[in-house]
Amino acid sequence: MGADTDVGSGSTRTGEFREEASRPEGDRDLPLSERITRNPGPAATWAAVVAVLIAAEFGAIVSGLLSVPPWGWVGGLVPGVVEPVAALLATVAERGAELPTITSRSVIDNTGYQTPSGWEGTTLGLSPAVAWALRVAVIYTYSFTWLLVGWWGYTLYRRHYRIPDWTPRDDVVNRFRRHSWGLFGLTIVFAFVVMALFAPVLGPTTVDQNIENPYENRIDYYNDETGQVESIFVGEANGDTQSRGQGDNNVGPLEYDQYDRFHPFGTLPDGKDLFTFMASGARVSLLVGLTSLGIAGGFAMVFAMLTAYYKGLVDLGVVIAGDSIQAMPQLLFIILASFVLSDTWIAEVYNGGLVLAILFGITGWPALWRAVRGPALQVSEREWIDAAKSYGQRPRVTMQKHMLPYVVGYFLIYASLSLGGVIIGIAGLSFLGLGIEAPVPEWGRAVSAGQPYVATQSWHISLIPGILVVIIVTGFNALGDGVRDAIDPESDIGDGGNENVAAGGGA
Amino acid sequence: MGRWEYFLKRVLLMVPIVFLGTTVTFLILRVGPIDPAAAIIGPSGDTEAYAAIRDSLGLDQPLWIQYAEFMRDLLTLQLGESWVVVRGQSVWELVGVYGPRTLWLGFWSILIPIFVGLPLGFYAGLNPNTLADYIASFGGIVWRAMPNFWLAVIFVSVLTQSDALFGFSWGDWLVETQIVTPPDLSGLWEPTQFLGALKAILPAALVLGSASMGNEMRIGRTAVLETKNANYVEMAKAKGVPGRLVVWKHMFRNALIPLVPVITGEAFLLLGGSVLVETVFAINGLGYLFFQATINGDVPLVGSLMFLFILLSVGINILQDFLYTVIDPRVGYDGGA
Amino acid sequence: MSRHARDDNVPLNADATSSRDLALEVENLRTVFHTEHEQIHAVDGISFNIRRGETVGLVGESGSGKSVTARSILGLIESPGEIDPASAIRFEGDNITEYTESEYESIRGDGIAMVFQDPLSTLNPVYTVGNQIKEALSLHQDLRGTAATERAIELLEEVGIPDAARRVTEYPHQFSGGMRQRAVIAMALACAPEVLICDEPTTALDVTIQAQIIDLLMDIQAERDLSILFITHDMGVIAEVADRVNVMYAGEIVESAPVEPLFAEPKHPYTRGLLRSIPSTQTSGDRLETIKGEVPTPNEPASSCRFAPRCPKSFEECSEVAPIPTAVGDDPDHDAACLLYPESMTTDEAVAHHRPADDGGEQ
Amino acid sequence: MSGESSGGSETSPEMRNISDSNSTANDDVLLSVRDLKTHYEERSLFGGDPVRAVDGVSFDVRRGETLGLVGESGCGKTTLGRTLVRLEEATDGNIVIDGDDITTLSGDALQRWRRDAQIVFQDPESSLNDRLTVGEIIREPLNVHNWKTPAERRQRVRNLLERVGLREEHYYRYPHQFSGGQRQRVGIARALAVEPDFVVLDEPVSALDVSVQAQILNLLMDLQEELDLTYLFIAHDLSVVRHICDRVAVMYLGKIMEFGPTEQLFQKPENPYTRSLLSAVPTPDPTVERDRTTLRGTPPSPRDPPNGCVFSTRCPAKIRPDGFEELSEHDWDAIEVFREVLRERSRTDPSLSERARELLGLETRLPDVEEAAGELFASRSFPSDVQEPIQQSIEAANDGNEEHAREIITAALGSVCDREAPSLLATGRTDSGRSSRCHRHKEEYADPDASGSDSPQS
Repeated sequence: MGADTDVGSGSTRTGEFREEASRPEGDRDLPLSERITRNPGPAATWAAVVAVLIAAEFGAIVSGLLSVPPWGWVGGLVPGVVEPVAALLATVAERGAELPTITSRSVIDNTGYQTPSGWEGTTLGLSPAVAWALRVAVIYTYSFTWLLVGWWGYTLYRRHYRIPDWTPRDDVVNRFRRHSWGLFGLTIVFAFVVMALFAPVLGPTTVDQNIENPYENRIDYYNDETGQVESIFVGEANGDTQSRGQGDNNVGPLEYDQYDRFHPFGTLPDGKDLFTFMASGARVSLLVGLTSLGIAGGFAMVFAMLTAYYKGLVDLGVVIAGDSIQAMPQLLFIILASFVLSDTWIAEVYNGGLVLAILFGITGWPALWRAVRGPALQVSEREWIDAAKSYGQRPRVTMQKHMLPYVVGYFLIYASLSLGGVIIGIAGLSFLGLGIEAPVPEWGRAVSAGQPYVATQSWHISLIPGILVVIIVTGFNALGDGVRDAIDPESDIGDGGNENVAAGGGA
Repeated sequence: MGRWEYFLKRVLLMVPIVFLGTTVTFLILRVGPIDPAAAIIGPSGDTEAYAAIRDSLGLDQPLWIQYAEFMRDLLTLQLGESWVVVRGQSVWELVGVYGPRTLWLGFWSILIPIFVGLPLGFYAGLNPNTLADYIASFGGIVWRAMPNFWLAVIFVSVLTQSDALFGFSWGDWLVETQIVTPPDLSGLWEPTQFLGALKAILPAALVLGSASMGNEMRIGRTAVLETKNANYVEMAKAKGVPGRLVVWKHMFRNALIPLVPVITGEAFLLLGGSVLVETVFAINGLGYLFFQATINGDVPLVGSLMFLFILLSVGINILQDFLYTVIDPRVGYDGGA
Repeated sequence: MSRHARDDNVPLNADATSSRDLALEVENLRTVFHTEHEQIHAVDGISFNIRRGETVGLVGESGSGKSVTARSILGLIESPGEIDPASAIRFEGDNITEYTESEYESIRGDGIAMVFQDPLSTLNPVYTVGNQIKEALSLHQDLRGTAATERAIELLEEVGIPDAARRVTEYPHQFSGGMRQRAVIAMALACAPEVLICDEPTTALDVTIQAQIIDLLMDIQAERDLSILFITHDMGVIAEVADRVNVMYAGEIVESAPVEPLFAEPKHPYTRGLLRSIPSTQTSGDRLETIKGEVPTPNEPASSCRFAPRCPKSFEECSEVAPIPTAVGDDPDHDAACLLYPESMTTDEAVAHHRPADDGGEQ
Repeated sequence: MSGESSGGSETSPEMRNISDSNSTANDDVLLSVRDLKTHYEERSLFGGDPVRAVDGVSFDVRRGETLGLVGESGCGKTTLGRTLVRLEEATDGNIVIDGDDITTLSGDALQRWRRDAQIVFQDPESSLNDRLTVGEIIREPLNVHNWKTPAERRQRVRNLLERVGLREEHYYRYPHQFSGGQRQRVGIARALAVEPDFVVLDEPVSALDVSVQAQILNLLMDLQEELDLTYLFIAHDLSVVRHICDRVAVMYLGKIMEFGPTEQLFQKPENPYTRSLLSAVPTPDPTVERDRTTLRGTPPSPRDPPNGCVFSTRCPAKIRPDGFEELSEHDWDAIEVFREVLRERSRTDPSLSERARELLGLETRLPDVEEAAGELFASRSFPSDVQEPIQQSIEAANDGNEEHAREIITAALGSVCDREAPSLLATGRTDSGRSSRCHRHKEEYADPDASGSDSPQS
């Protein structure tokens, strides 16, 4: 420690006196497009790779982007004007979904049945387990390729197109790259996001077929007794594949059921496929989590800037508002509010997801705000803020340019922690039967459904969702730790109750 | 500004918080689409009785009068009666029945993390980047990442069938207790009764305190790491204070300061978490009562309970400021000589 | 590396001071900090000593390694820092670099005490000043309870704190800056040390308070026959307090001399530049002489003169040969590490004098 | 403030004290500060005393000069500088430039002042946003004030970089890549970007090493000459001030104690505070025989400045009331220290344990003042007119009434210095432009000992 007082600063000046990079002087001051035109090679290669990646998933990307907004609902808002457009976009989305992609279910099909001569209906006659695993592998390979291509693009930019040869962010990025715990977190979180994004094609079957409308869909299976391929309602099949602990009443992880359906995670007590349920549940959790984080984070950051810049009464006002909200136990408040709002139109959007997101958002901002308030206040005390004031910079620009970039890093740390908290919170509510309405999958409901069977052979129903939550929340924590160490290697900022943002209201 | 002036100021700040929080509760209950009269009547839909109830409850009065009465009643601690859950029972009586169980649960779920999480965190902070540190830190994170309700489910199942699973019966161990039942809080002064009540609550308290334990460990670790590099620690060494005394006297006391808000903050989170844990362990406590009141539309019970929770949270805040004022002599000091 | 072990000019041979008169002797001290990218030779082979009752100054700019020297003497260097095992710090006849932690504890405070730069952060905020003085008393003087309190009050009075009986019950934040430093000094005196290391004790203070603290330290030294190692960056302060001065630059002592010849006839170009860049020594309004460039970080072993890139008198060999301390000037104690000396020689001879004897060749 | 000087600013009543001494140079006046006060109100429910950081300051800044502002930490010099560039709001008084009062400017007029006046900060680590390149940092003021075209701005930044001793290609470097001295150069370039007339230099070199400090001082002097700048140079280092400033104001506890041309002030300080301050500065010359006036104690809190002269609690030349001339210096010192003890005690906030013990009746709040008094007065015997009030005061303090104890002593042993705040009086030769705030300058209190700088009291 003694060293810092006397030796310190020299070693932290990474690029001092470094000779100019070999880039020609003439490139300076040109806009990025010009810089690329002058040296198109690296950018062109990268763009080509990106184009291939996009082409491989073109249909899914189009339909994915366009199907996020609920068009029916949007169209209903302003009939006449918006409606035709919305309808058109919805159609485009549907058409897009039909375009073949390397990850679509039809490309590697895992549904089929086993006849004495082998597998029928699956791609290349592979067993459903192998076909499914292959599809999952393709999906994850594809996704992680994107990640690598993104990183590659960044390094290309850094090497060939960026004017400064060193920026403070480089240090942050480099520190994060060396932070194996943080990288572990990033991997987990990314895998979770991929699970949510590709939920419809990841499962061995679909939510529509297996969970929501089992009596409108039929499957073919090979009847050993009759030696015939027969067809049955999925709902009826499910009735025979329940997992209820005793006797034969169980389809465990990595098992086939009697209709030759493969269940990577086993089945639920009502015979539905747990993996499909989980993948779709991941999508719901992530969507609600991100929306609520967007709301809470927006409030938190705006308030953090305002309170740090103006201090005094503004700060006092936000303190009182925040404390008032926090004075009501978050989970209890959400239970109350979501019950009160349960019969209103807003509860219909995303099967109650929007209500949950809003509630977690408005009850979550005080904790996030408190977490970033310290760093915001700290940066507001820096002399460059005074400097900006002294030459008449507008407050909004000062906050945006001189304060926000510093606080964003800290925000990411706590955002990562609190996203884990929200995921737990949502699951807790659905465990109680509140929040996301059945039959839309939500992880907490699986835990609840499996509760009676934990100590039986059907242990998987409760255990697997729980373990997934633990892994994902740990991943978010690790990511937060990595970001923290990357942006602020010197001081551990674990002060105050900031870590409580991760608590998810105590669920 | 002196320390006690600072403290008083903090206490005064709590007044608008109670007021605002209660107002929000009122708005949700009375302005929202919930209809208490319908909840009382039930699904039968007798319109005459419905109108009578609305009248008798004052629901037809202007909103601001309802608001004034609502606030007046709560602030004078007239918490009223339950309408639906236990019709006619006064809220105070209900709190008297359900409250102690939650308190008992909360007490242990605060205490256990303090005595497990803190020492682990301090130990990890003193021996950073060792295997023990990694294990403790990783364990803390994973432990904290477990959802309470899930952990509770696992605990219940494992303990109820501990005999079959491990050949050891938790229920019969030491004192005979049930696992999924409210603890018997009568006669706590008798050792066996106390032990029984403690054992009955222990799994639930462990679950409810899981997040706190992880938090306290992590923050305890960083706090120790921070004080380790403080100049006064170097000074203490320079004047020849032996290593162990430096740790106990100069590091731990300072490391405790940032932990105060963590611990009090968690005490409050337990209230929210108690709903789930009480539900799984069938401990009929306040969280469970609140949940029942909510899904049954028992407006006065919900309102009064929420008001009590707000008071409790404000009380915890005041306790936190009090602890701060006691533990940190610099509080409220403005630096002028 | 070890050629700096200066057997030919261990200071003061000429003065015939026997080592019994030395309170502290530092020989060839090297302290290295290992960082992720590099090794920082914060202190790189310095030697000096302190006689009984004497004040020796260690002066240098930030990054010169003077604070690390102080911490090395007290054994407060922790990982990633490390003292080279070939270094020797002799106190009361023992080489204390070989001490175990518990042996060190017995001389810290008791034999060698230290006053730090920032008095606010060196006092533990949650204990009263009295408590912290009493801690030192109970450790080294075995005083406890009322006796310790009374002694603490006496000590506070001794360092010029009025109303000491009340002050012992107060917390550090209730003291003003100057009072805090007085309290730290009282704490250092609590165990009656023989050597007091003052690491920039007045830097954080205003001039009028600085004057009070310097007066106090000088009074205490006279009363107790203390040996003081006084570390500062302020040439004015050093001129006032020190008997002998060592000038540090980038981990090395570039010049050492009794205070008067040093200020009257600085020999090393760095010392000269430093003295001339201080405003008050000139009449106002003129341009100041400056030393171009910045203090380097000593991140590799010295294979040349570290000051050469900034030196107005540097010549080719300066970047090839690391100079060794050489007697300069009239005073026998006056050494400088510079290829310009000894003055009696021609440049080539001088370079040869500094060139390592064993491998004599060019790099 | 476009360059033409309006010249004749009327002499307002507040200007009385100082305008005489400055009247000769009225045409050159760039900026007049009159009775300026900047107090920080504490955000407290119970009011509480405001910090009187700047408490009634008047002076003129002449065009093209370097005006030094020296004092110890907490004397309000930085607040004063910040008030001039409107980083703090003045509580009272005005700052007049070309007939405009800066303290009340708003809108476009304020924006113009924000261009004409710039500030260079002390800490080069903290004054540059380290997420922006040096080019962006220097360019920002140009953007704010819409200076010419973007291309011209870029060129200007390049020129500025060269001008302050950096290189053009540093445009795309980040502050992290620079040393303290280089960063300070960037800070100076930023301040000069919009061609200001007036620059507040807030301790611009105190965070730097001596050898680097000299480089920056030289740069500042060159720039001033070249660009015809007016500097307000704030520093605690007297030698730096002597080196660079034309005139100097010495501040103590929110007030200007002495004002005058640098050389005269340094060679022959008039005010006891200036004298003590100068004598406390160590000179890098071991042969100088020191005859130092070491000041006792620390400056009082700016929340609660003394009633009379702000320096009265530490003044070595404090006037004694009539009839006490015989008391020895040491005796008198002991009394002053005792008053300091009472003052400190009356401001003490009892700790929790003290309060608990007091409630339980175990112990009084503070140890008996007698012990402190005993220590102070042990070897002294006072005449009864001194002894009596001291004894009464000790008794009052023992009863827990420190305020009363202080009153007793002040009534009996206080002088004009304790009762009456001196005003800034012209001193020295008539046209020297010097002034000092001390009762000693009045004929009736003239101190025979303190006539010259070279013989401060023994």
